[in-house]
Amino acid sequence: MARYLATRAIYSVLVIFGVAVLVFFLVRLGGDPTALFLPPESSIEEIARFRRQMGFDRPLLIQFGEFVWRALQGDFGKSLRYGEPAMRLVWDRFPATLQLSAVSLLLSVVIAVPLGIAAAVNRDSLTDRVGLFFSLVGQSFPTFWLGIMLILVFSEKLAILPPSGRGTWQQLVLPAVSLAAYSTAIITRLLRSSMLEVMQADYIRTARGKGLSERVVVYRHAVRNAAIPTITVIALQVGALLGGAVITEEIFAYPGMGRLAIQAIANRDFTIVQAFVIFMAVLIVAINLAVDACYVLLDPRLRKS
Amino acid sequence: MGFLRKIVASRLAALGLILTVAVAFMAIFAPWLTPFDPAAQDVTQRLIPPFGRTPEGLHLLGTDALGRDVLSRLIIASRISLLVGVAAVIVSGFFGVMLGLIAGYDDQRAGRVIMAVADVQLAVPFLVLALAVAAVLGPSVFNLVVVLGVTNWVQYARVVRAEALTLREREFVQAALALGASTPRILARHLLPNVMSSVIVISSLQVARMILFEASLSFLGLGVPAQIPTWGSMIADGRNYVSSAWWVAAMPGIAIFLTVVGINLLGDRLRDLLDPKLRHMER
Amino acid sequence: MAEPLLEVRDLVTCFEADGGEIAAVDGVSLHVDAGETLSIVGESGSGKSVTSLSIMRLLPKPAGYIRSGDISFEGEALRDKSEADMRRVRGRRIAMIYQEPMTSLNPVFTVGQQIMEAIELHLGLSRRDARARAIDMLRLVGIPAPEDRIDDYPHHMSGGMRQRVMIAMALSCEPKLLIADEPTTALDATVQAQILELLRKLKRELGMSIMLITHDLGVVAETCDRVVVMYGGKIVEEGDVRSIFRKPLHPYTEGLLASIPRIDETRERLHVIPGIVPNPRDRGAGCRFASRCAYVMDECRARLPELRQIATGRNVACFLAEERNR
Amino acid sequence: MNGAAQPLLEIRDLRKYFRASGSGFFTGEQPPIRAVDGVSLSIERGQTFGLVGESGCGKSTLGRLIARLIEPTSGSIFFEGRDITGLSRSDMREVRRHLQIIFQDPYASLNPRMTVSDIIGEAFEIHGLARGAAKRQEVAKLLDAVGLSRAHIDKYPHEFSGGQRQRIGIARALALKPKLIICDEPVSALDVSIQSQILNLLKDLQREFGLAYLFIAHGLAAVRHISDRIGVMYLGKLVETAPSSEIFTHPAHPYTQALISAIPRPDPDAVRDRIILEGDLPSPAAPPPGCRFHTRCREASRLGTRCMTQEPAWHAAGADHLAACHLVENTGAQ
Repeated sequence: MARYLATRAIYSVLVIFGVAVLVFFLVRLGGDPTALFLPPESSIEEIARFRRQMGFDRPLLIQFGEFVWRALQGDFGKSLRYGEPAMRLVWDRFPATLQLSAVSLLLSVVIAVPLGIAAAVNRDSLTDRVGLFFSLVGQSFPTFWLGIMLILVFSEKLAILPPSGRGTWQQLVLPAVSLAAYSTAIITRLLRSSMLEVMQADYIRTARGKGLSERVVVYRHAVRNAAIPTITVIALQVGALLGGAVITEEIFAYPGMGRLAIQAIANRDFTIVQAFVIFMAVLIVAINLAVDACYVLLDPRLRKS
Repeated sequence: MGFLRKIVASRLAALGLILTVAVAFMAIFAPWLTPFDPAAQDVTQRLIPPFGRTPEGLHLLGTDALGRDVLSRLIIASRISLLVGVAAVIVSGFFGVMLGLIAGYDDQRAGRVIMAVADVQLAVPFLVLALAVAAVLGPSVFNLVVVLGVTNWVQYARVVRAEALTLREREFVQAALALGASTPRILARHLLPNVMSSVIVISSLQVARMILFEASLSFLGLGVPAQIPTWGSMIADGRNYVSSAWWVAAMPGIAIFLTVVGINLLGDRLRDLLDPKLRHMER
Repeated sequence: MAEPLLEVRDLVTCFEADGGEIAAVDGVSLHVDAGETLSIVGESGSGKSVTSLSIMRLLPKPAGYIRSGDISFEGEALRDKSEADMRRVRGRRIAMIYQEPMTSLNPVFTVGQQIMEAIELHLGLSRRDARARAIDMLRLVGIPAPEDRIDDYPHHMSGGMRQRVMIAMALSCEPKLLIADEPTTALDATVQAQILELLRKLKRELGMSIMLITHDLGVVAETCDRVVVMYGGKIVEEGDVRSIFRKPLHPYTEGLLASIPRIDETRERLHVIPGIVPNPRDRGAGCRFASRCAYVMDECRARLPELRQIATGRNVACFLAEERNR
Repeated sequence: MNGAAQPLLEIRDLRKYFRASGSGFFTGEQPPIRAVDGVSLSIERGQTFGLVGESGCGKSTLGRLIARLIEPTSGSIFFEGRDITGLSRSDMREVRRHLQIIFQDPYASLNPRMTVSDIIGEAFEIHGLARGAAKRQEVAKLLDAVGLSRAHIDKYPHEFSGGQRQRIGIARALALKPKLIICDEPVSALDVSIQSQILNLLKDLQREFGLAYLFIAHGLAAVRHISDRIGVMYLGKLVETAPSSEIFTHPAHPYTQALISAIPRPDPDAVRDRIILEGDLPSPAAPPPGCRFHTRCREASRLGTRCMTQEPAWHAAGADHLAACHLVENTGAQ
C-alpha cells in the first residue's frame, strides 16, 4: 500500500512538472511575452528594457531552465503591480479561498449524500423526483448568474445578507451557496446512480437472502460500495469548486486567490497568473493523492496483504 | 423514425427536445425574429421594464442601459452561444476521440504519453486554464472556440480510451486481427463505430457545458469581443443595474438556463438509450 | 403421508419488460420433502431460477412479481407474510447459495463479518460466540486454517473457496431448506466435484433438504432424489431420479439426456435437439416444445398438454406419455 | 523431422510470461505469471488435438499464441514446417489464411455494428479476394455451409441466438479456407442442447474441408467426440498426451485421473470412484517446485521427496501415449 502511494506521489511530481511546462509556454503562446506584460502604448525603449530585465531576450531553453530552477525554490518572480513575490501574494489569499471552498464542499456533501441515497432507495418516489429536479436545475444555470440573483434577492431586496467582502459568517453565506449549487447537483446525481447500480449487485441479493433488514442492506452493504465511485466525483468537484471560486469571488468581491488572479489578468500581471496556476495544480494533485489513500481505506481489494 | 419516438417516450426528454429545437430555430433565424434592431440605442428609453412601451412599440423583456431591446439582443446572442458551444464540441470531440482511440489501442507508449498530458491538464481547473489562455490570446470567437476545444478533449479521451481498452480485448477485435486486419482498419471499422454512441452522449452533454463556459468567459470580458452581444456579456452589462433594473441581468440567465436544461434533458435521455454505463460520467 | 417441507402450488411469476408482460414461471407446482434433494433442471429461460427467487420473495423489484399461486413452507403461507416476517425465514429457515461465487460476497467486508452477520441476527449470539460459530462453520465446509481465513476478504480467495464461504454462511443458522441455484456452474470440474461432495456430506450430517437448480444432468444424477424438468416456464416432467434417467418420458428430457457427451461410450455423432429455445413472447397455444420435438403431432401445436400423473410420483406433460411409458 | 511426416503445426518449448499487474517502473519487478511454461505439441493435417485443462492452466493463452494474437516470451511455432514466430505482420497475413480461430463467447465475438455479410466478408476484403456482389455470393455459400439461412445475410448479431452467432463465427473462420482452426472453448457458453449441434457441425466441416482443429476445452467430456489426440494441461505445462480413446481408458497422470473422475455421470446408478483434489490451484506466478501437481497429488508421497524436488520428464505410458510423471517411469505402461 505504501508502495502504491509512493508510486502515485512520484507520478504527481511529474504531473506538476508538466503543469510548470504548460505555464511557462502559456505566456509565450502569442510569441514574445513582453507584449503581454506591458500596456500597448509602451515605447520601444521601455519594451527593450523590460525584455532584457525579464530575460526574454535569451534562448528559450535557458529561460525555461531558469524558470524551473526558480520555481523549485518557490520563486515565480515579482508582481509588476505590487512589487512583491507573486507566490507570496497568492499564498496570502489562500486561506480565504480555502474557507469558501471548504464550506461549499461541506454544504454540497451534507445536502447531496442523504438526498442521493434517499432518491436511489426510493426510486421513482417523490423524493427521487425532487432530487432529480434539483440536480437538473443545479447544473443548468451559470454560477455567476446565480450569484448575481442571490445578491439581488437577499442583499438588495430583502437586505438580510451582505453582498460582498469577507470577515463575518454572513458574508460567507451567499458565495458559499452559489458555489455549492453545481457540486451538490453533480454529487446527488452520481451517488444516486452508483447506489442504483450497487443495489443490483449479487452481494446485495446475498445480504437480503440472509434476512437482513432493508436498512442494514442499504446502509451497511450498499453505501460503502457506492462510496468508492462517489469519492472520485467529490474529489473532481474540489477541482471544480476551486475553479468556480474564481468567478464567485469576483461576483461577491471576496478577497481570495481567484479574485487576485482575475485582477492580475486585467492588470497584465502575469507572474501572479503563473504562480496561481501552479499553486492550484499542486493543490489539486495533493487532493488526488489524499483520495488515492481514501480508496485504499475504503476498498480492501487495493490493500496488499 | 423509431429512435425519435423512443426519445420522446419520456415526457422530460420531449420537453428537452422542444427547448433545444426552439433555441436552435431561434439561433438560425435570428435576424428575422428580432422585433427591434438589437443594436439600436436610445438613451431616452433606457431601462424600461418588461412589457414596457416606447414610441417604437412593446418591449416584452424591457430595455437595457443604452435603451436597446433586451429580447432582440437575446435572440441575436443565441447565435454566438450555440455556435461556440457546437464548434467547441466538434473541435474537442475530434481531438478527444482520436487521442482516446490511440491511447486505448496502444496503451504502452502513445497511451501513456497521452494520458499523462491529460493528467497535467486535469490538474488545472478548467476555468482557470481557459481564463489564462483566453487572456493571453485575447478575445475573439475563433480564439474562444480554440480555447474551449483544446481544453476539453480530456473528457472524450478518457471515456473513449477506457472503452477502446476493453474493446481491444473483445473477441471480435481478436478475430479481425486473426484475419490479418491492419491497425487503421481495426480503429476505423471495429473500434470507432463501437465508441460512437458514447461520443454522441458526451457531446450532447458537453454542448450544454460549453454554453455555460462561454457565458462565464464572456461575463469576465475574456470571451468574444465586446461589440458582439452574448448572453454572458449581457449579464455582465446588467450586473451594474441589478438593483434598479433586474431584468437586464436576469433575462439572459434565464435564456442560458432554458437552453442548458433542454440540452441536458435530451442528453440524459440519449445516455439512457444509447449508453447507460456512462451514468457515472462527470459532466 | 406427512406434509411436505415446501409446497408450491400453481405459481405464476411475471416480469415486466418493454411494456409487455412475460410469465417466466407459468403455473408451476412442486414440493420438497423433509430430508430430500429435489433438482430443478432446465436450460436458460426455463424459469428455474425465477421459481427459487419467488419462493424467497427476492424477485427484482419492481420488474418481477408473483401473479398467483401459493407457497407454503412448514405449513406457513409465505406469500401472506409481511416483509418483516419473511426476513425471519430468509437465512434462518430457508437459505440460498448462488451461481456466481465471485460476485455474491460483498468485497468490502471480511468473510467472517459476512458470516457473523447472519448468526448474530438470527441466533442472537454475542459477537464472540458468533465468531466462534463462524470459525466452526468454515471448518465444516473444509476451509483450512479457519481461524486465519475468517479475517480474509473475498478477493483473497479462489472461486471454490468463496463458494465454500457462501455455503458456510447459508448453513450457519441450520436452515431446514437450502436452495442452491447453479452452485457449481461457474466452477471448474475438479472444484465442482469438491463442492458437490461437500453438499452431499453436509446434507447427511445436518439432515436438511436441498433444492438444487442446475442445467447439468450429470450433477442431477449424482446428487438428487427427485427431479423436476422445466421448459419454457412450465414443468414438463417430474419423477424420482432413477426412473427419469432410465426412461425419460418427455421428448425434451430424452433429448437433453441424449445430447450429453458421455465418456463411457463412443458415438460418431452426438444426439441433437434441433432448433432454438423459443422466445417467451412467441409462445403459441400448443406445447412449448412442439417446434423442436421429434414426435410432434397436430394436437401438440393446437393444445397445451397438462402435467398428468403417469405412474406413482411420475408426472409428465406430453400427449404421448402413456404410450411411451409402455 | 523429415518432409513426408511433417506435421501441420508444431510448437516447441513455447513460453509466455505475463508481467504481474502492479509491477511497474517504481514498484520493482514482481515475479511474472507463467501462463504457458514450456509447451511442445504437434497437430497433423485433418486431425483434431483436444487441449484440456481448468481455468488458469494457460490453454487459452496457448491458443492465442499459436494464432499470433500475443507474442511468445520464447519458443517457436512451426506452421507447415515454417517458423512463424518471428514473422512480421505483413508476412503473417499470408499465414493467417490457413490459420484461423473461433472463440468462446458468441456475444463478444461478433462486432455489434456490422452485418453478417460484413462480418463474414471482412476476410475477403482484408485479403483482397472478393468485393461487392462476389463477396456476398461467397458469404451466402458460407452461410449454407454452417447451416444458416441466406436470408440472414443483412442482419445484425443481436438478431441471433447464441448458437446461431457461434455459427456466424465459424463461417468467418472458414471464409479463407484455412487448414487449421483454433477452437477456443467454442461450446462452453452455450446451452446443453445447442452444444451438440455445434460439435456436430464442426465435425461435419472437418470432413468436408479437411480441417485440422486445436480444440480447447475445460472439460474432458466435451473433447472426447471430436478429438483424435488429447493433451492435458496443468499450471502452464502439458502433463499428458495420448490418443483420445487411450486417455479415457488408461489415464496415466494422477491429474488426468482426477479430471476424468470429476466428470458427473448422467447415471444415478454409476459406481463412483471419485478422486477429490485437495486445496486450490497454486499461483502461476510461483509454481511449486518439482512436479507442479505435487501439492494436490494423492500419489506424491509414494516416491519420497522426489515429486517435490525434481521436475518429471516425459515417459511413455503406452503406444503414442506420454505422461510427465515420475510414477509412470516407475510403473511403465499400465
